[in-house]
Amino acid sequence: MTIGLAHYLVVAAILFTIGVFGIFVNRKNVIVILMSIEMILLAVNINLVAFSVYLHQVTGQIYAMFVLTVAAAEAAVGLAILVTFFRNRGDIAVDGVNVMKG
Amino acid sequence: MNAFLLQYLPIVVFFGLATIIGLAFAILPVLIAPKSPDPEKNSAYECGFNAFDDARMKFDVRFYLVSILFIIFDLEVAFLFPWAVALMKLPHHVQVFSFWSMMCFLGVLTVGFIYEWKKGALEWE
Amino acid sequence: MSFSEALEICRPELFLALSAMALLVLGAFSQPRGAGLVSWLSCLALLVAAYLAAVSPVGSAFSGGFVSDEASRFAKVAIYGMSAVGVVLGGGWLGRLNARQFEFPVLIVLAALGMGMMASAGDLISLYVGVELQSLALYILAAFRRDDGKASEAGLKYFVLGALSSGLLLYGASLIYGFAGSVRFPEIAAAVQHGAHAGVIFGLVFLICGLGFKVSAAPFHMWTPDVYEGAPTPVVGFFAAAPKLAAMVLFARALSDAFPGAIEQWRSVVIILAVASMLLGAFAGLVQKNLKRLWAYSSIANVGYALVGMSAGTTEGFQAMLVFMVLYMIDVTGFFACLTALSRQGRPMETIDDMAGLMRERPGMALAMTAFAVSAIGFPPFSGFIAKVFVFRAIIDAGYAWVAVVGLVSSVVAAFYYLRLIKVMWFDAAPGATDAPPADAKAIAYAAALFSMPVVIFAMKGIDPLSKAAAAAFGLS
Amino acid sequence: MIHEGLPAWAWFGLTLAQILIVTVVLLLCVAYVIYAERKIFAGAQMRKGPNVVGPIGLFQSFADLGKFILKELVIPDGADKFVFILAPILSTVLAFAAWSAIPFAPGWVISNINVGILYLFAISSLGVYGVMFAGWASNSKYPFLGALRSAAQMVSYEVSIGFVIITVVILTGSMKLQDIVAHQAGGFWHWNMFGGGGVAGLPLTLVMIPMMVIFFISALAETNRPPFDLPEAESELVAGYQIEYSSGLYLMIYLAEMCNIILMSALLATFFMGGWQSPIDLGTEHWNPWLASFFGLFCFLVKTIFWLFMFIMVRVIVPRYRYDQLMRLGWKVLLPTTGVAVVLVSAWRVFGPGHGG
Amino acid sequence: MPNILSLTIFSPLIGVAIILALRLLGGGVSQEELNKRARIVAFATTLATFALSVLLVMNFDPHQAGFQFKEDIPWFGGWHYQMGVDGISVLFVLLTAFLLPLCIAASWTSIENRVLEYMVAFLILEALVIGVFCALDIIVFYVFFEGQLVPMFLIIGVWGGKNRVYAAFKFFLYTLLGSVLMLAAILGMIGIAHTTSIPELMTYHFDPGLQIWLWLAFFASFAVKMPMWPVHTWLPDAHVEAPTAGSVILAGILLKMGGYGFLRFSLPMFPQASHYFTPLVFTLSVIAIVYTSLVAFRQTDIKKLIAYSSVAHMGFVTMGIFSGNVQGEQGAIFQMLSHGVISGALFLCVGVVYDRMHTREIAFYGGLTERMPWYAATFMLFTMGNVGLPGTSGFVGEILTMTGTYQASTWTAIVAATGVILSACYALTLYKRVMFGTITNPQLATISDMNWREVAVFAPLIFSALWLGVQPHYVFDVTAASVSHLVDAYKMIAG
Repeated sequence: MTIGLAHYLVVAAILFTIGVFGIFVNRKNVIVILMSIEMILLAVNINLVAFSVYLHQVTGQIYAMFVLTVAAAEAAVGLAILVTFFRNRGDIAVDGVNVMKG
Repeated sequence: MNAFLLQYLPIVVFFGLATIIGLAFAILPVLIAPKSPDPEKNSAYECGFNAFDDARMKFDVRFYLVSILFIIFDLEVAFLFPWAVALMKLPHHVQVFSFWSMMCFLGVLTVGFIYEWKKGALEWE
Repeated sequence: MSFSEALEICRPELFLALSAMALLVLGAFSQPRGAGLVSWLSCLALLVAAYLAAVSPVGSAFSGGFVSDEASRFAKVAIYGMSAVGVVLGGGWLGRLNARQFEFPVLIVLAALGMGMMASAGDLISLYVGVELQSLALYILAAFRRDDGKASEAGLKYFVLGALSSGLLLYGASLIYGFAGSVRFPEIAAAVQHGAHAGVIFGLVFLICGLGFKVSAAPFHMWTPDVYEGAPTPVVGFFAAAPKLAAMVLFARALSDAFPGAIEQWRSVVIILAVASMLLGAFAGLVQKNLKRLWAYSSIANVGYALVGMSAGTTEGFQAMLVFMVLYMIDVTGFFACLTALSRQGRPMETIDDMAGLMRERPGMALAMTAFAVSAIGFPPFSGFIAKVFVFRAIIDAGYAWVAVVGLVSSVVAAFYYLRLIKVMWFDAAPGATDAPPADAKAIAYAAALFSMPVVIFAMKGIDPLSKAAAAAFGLS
Repeated sequence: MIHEGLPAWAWFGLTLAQILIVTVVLLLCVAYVIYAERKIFAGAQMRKGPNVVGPIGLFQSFADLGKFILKELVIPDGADKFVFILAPILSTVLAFAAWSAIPFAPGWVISNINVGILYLFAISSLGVYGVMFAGWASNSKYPFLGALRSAAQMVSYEVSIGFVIITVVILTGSMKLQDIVAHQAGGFWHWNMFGGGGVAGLPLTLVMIPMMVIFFISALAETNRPPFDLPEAESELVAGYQIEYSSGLYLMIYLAEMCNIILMSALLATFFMGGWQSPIDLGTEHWNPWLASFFGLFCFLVKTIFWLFMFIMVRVIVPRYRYDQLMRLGWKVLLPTTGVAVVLVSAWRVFGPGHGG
Repeated sequence: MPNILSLTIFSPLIGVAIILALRLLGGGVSQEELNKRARIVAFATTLATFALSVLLVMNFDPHQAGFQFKEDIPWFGGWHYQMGVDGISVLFVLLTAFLLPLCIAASWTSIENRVLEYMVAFLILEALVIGVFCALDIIVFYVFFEGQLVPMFLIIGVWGGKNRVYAAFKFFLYTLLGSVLMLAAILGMIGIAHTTSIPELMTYHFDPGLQIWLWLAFFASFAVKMPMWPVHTWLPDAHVEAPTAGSVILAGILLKMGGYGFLRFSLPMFPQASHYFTPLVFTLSVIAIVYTSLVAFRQTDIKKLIAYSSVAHMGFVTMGIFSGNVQGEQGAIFQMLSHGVISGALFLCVGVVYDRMHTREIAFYGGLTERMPWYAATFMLFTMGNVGLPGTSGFVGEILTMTGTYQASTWTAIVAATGVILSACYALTLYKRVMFGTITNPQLATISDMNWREVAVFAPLIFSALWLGVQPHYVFDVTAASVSHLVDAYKMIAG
């Protein structure tokens, strides 16, 4: 079996789907949502790197570097907001995030 | 499988072997060591007191801060790797350009660092 | 293109980036007293950047990653100007709370920088970087009041859904890159010229979904009401204005520069978004009691109108979108300036019922809010009317009259809730005395109200040709 | 050591054999490093140290091994059993697997991947998980606090290590460890600790020796070694994240820690002291390949042992840090210093002599 | 006078500016004093506007069919601030300017709270309404047409009766829904014809298939405004709740904008569609005439009764307009003018007793002739005008529209004629029950007759009702050229 572009794309698509589902289905913990977001970004990175190799271009890998960096910043901001949320609420259950509804 | 991936196969094998060793150390005592559990032995160590409160308690927010800082800086380091590898392989004028580009990047990082420092994020009292 | 020319082209952004960093350091060294100074300097920096953007040369830098053209200049001047207003509004508000922090203006400057990047994005990488730079700053702004549970919840929600939308956008971008073989818009355009690969279309749909989140178009709107309600009012005023324009310009640029060949495909998607947003904004707004929430739905509807302009897929349509967003931006900022200014015995007035009898007590504020409400209905001769006329004219010319009819009917439905606000302000009796509105918010509200009614009639003479030139810069015939 | 053209089973057998050799030797090394540590410790304190099992206590570690395995495996009631068992296994696996990228001698490396440094960096970052899992799974306060401290400390120093490694990569222009070693050929003045550029590069010594020291210090912190052994500071946290462990699981934690120490020593030797290169150019390339390889291995071992000795001596000599001092050192001293070093080294390489400019 | 039109349109805004200046600068002045000054300023402004409009009509050349006093300033987006009047619109300008001072005068004492805002709203309304009749750019027309909703909404909502909020919302939303459809059609027309100029659009030939849709969209707006059955239901509510002067404006002027719209847009721009839809309009008109007359008969509220009668009279107007001949058009225009005077006057009459008794129940009154002879006489005159008694202006309009309709559709005219009889029935019954008999209600014992201010308000109305009744040719002279031009063009295309 040779591993080709399609396999990478499928893996990425699966990771992406898991990530999206993780955000919407998860009812317990906001941290899980943060992890799901990371998962989505990783799926994208797999895509980018796979394409980059497949196309014999370096652009995709550069893009992946950008994504990595931004993902770190995003995770940092997300954690910071989560911490303030926790300090106000004392809980990070997803069900608790619904003071405002409408 | 191509040669590029083949390079990594030994690592996988190594991982497998290491896992076997680890499992062996975990399973051996179960097989050959004596077993006489009692409640005192199985309770969590708490300096002679009975355990009270949940052990997985709230902890200082500074640990979060450290982890956030780590995420940022570690990623910046990751950014430096490809640059460091490529730097000396470039023609000189590109080298100069790439040097200054990275200095700009580090400059931004430094600004952030100064900010953190002044805000006291690095203090641990 | 030499490097110095490239720097020339991105001069406004360069300036903003350097000022943001300088201000951050300045603030860090002068805290806690220097917050006011940083605030004013940020404002100044944004205005200078707006000027620099206005005079910046046309061209593309960094192998097409950064584009400066009439469209980006037009958008940037508006974005930086509105961001400066945001700094003033938010700065005054924090000052009144005795919670002045120098990070606030710096974050707005950073967000503005991200928006500038978005407006100038020439490839998928700078698109993403711009979007994220803007979003990250906005997430923090939403949760800026750390001790306020609602604000941090708003920040969290905004973050989660914003990050999800970035993920969608990025996934789409990766597919487009892979199947079109490039990240640069013109090269993508060349690749999809004669029919696009299914993968590209798939990616495009994801990209549109992601951008739909960013502009809060239905059905990707769910973060908007909560964030608007929870986040601090002046911050919402900022949220609702400049970032939307930036996202719209980015949207337009991505669609027109990279996918002119796939216009049939994206037009139908955008029309669906537009119609859904208009209807949802109109109907869901009917049951709202909180004004911030109400205006969130209103903003969803208004984004729908702007998308209508874009879905026309013509230069006129893009011009309509630009005009609409600019006029809407001023209105919505003015409205939130009013909300910022108003409080009753120290408690902010946020529900419709709070506004009861405002005409008696604060006729100036009430008149301004009436102007914004009337303008939001799309009522002549207020700016909202002019904006809508542009949009609907474009879509009718493009042959989609039914979209215009849907839009107009939904604006009648929406008129109901705007009227309710007017009714409460004008007809009902006041429950108690309101506090004197602060000068900065009041000035902004009045200025916006004056713009919305008489000034716009004359200002359009300038905005019209400028926006026309801007729209012509998009890669459409 | 990819052997093109071999049939798959032969290749696999060869690889497995290599790995087994490395593993066994490593385990032996661990045994004797422990022994050496105890001996040196004892010597510094004017004691004899282990001297009962075997001649001058040479088999002490094996006796310990047997004892560990024969002890009862206690898993606390409240613990998350799966994670509790997983944690030490994870640590052990990582500690071993890291060795697959280390060049022992010319051509002697299990997997000569071109991102070797990145691989090592990744593996050592993952080490935090073992500690965190252990602390969290125990469901006890001391382990929990210990794990937190340990994690925070490890990540703090990870950043400086990263910067130091960047300086090395800038000097050698490769992330392949074999290349890094090869780059330092031609005598000790070519070693990275002396600037890595022969005589012309000597001014960089002023930067690179501090870098080496910083790497060493960070390595101490990374491996939770004294004077940075706060996670297991017995006066505060009894034994940190390992309190609840016993028997084989504890053995593994210990093993992993020791493996990591040896790994760090090996890395120090590789990065800064030319790895298997001899200090003076003896023209080994003209020797019999096997002889040259064994000579390289010898050089490598000597350098590694030197660093191991340093590890042990630091434990003997330096008193323990306070936690806030530790964090301050990491973030406020080492991080800026290494950052500046990156700038200096890259500036030297771009503008310095021998590279135009 | 080159800019007399703009001057006329914007002169009320000068009054607005003065009032606002008074408010902002009058620091130490009492509220009472401010109110008084606002009234005076508003009155003076409206009088000045009236003077300007008289000047306008006197300078108008009745022999020209085209637009006169044209002004044209380019705006943006290819739009122009383009103004001009022809024979059809010039008299509406006069009517508006004529009624406004009377409205201000009529609300001199009846409006006591928020006088400044009230006056400002009226002045803005006046400017916008005059603008509607003068606009020659379709977008500008829409701006003015739509713009008057807000001041009217506020007039009803702030100074209205008990159910004012409901009525105001109903008024606003009905009208808005109609006009947004018109906006869609306008934008479509601009897209096709590439011009926003009304004169140019009038000469543009739209595709007949498209005309149907455009016509329907315009019809949606104008029919609501008119109001035609069955979308008239907002009108009685709005009238009942509006303050007296608001009702006067509503009945006297705002309703006329629908008719004006038909004359200006539907007929000349979509002749085929107009022709095609004539049966529909006729049907709706006669239903309006007969049905609403019957409904009016059952009303217990004086104002509501008059409101329904307005709907009925507007039925004559639509009928006349779509008859497509000179008599019909002339009659429709005349009917609108006369209805403006007469219904305005009737609402003012209701206002007179309402100011005194604060009720409009028919049953409450009775025998007012005893206490208020002058009032009874005035009311009588306008009731007769409403019925269409020869000699009053109402007669001329009704007879002409019916003559015109007769030529187009005999049956329609015959059925409509029954409406005249029905209107006599309800109007005279109303008069009988309010005025005749003896005073049974003790509260009426102290009611006083009209004071000099009220007399002064009614005098010009009485004069114009009678003068139009006996000298209608003054009106026809002005409108003739434009109307015949319109009819010729219509007949040529629609056949």
